[in-house]
Amino acid sequence: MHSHVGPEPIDVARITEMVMRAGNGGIATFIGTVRDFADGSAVVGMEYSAYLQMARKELAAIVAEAAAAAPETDIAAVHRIGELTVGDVSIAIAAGHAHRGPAFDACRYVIEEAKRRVPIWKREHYASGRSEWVVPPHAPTDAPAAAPPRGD
Amino acid sequence: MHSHVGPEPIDVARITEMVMRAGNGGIATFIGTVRDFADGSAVVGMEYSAYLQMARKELAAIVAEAAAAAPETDIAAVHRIGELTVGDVSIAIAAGHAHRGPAFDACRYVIEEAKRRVPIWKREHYASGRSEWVVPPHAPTDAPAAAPPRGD
Amino acid sequence: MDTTVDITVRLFAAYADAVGASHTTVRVPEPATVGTLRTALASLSSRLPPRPIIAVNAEYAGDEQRITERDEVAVIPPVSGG
Amino acid sequence: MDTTVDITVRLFAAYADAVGASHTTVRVPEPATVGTLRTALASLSSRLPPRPIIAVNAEYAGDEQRITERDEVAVIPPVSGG
Repeated sequence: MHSHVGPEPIDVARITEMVMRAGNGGIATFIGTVRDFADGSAVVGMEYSAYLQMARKELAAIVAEAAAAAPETDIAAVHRIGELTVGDVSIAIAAGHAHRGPAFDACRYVIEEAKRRVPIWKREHYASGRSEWVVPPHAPTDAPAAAPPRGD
Repeated sequence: MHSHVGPEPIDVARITEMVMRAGNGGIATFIGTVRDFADGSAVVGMEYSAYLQMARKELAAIVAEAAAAAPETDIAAVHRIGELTVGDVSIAIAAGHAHRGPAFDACRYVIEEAKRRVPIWKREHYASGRSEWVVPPHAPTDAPAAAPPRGD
Repeated sequence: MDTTVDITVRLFAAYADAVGASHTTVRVPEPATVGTLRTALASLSSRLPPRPIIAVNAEYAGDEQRITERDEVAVIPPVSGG
Repeated sequence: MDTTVDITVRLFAAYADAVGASHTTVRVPEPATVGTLRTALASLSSRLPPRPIIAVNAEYAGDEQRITERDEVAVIPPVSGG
């Protein structure tokens, strides 16, 4: 298992290679990039800030939860922070398993939970010169708990 | 849209880049590799043979179906044929969309349908020296049709 | 008099091994369809399934579809790609 | 006599902008809990939500959890990573 939150550019190939064991016939990855458009406004860049110590802890916990759901799943997940420009990779997740189902499930679990629980905030820089913190559509009113264990 | 079936080694980074448009904030990929173990037997290699003309046509059709399910999805899918060794990439699929849900759905659709419909057959080479055509667990008794359109 | 037509079919993978060839010719009564071809194929080799899946001109075909000598006909074993 | 404790809380992103600082100190009655801190925070800035989410020592914390001056306490805006 590997997880990291930091300002370093994300090397997607390296993240993918981390889960390519000879027993892993299926590898699912997710790559998040900075889009050029959000809610109708042209975006020129994005600033990601984090409560770094907690973000690392929380991402590592999510990866461990995903791995626990299916034995012999390998997972690597990295979130970048700092000033990013359009097209930059902000998050990369790779999950490898003997079979594709658990690989997809693990990859999906990590991105969904990361977006729900990891204390990272993004501020969009618009073409107009304005910047604004992104407000997620369904902000929780209480501390997010780990998702319940997944069944198959 | 891009799809290909052929003997060339698969360049996963290139397939992924094909769907990295500035509007695509989410990219889901699936990479299939030759596993070292199948049904309890040690595998040393895999031969993929195809009805090439039809395999190309069918994979292109699957990619078009997946793209039609969500507007502005970009998809690239490549299946390798010939003699492969353990760890080699046999299939790579990348799907990009503004949002992660449609990207995951498109990627998953392509791999599921490809495994169901694309006329490619694999023969496992075992450590014992034997080789055997792989029999899929649920072989259809009639010609597989395109999956019904997916709702969200 | 009953007429027949000789349909050349392509064979792949386990089916090619079973028949020992990558092509074979099957005589079917006119009018030839995918359905009548499937029945005729059953007698070709006991190692082919009773009603193998057929593609005509590189597309999966149902029993009703008519076939002629000019069509590219193939017998498709259960696929196992990916 | 009622005793109080001064809790230093870390602020991030929109909350840091709202308060104009990355840390602030909030006086809460003893025994201090996440719940009493959340109530006290509401009066800090009208731009904070009525009951903001709290982390204690880098973990999400529920209302019942006790806090002291020695804990690292943070107010967590709705997250928007990915």
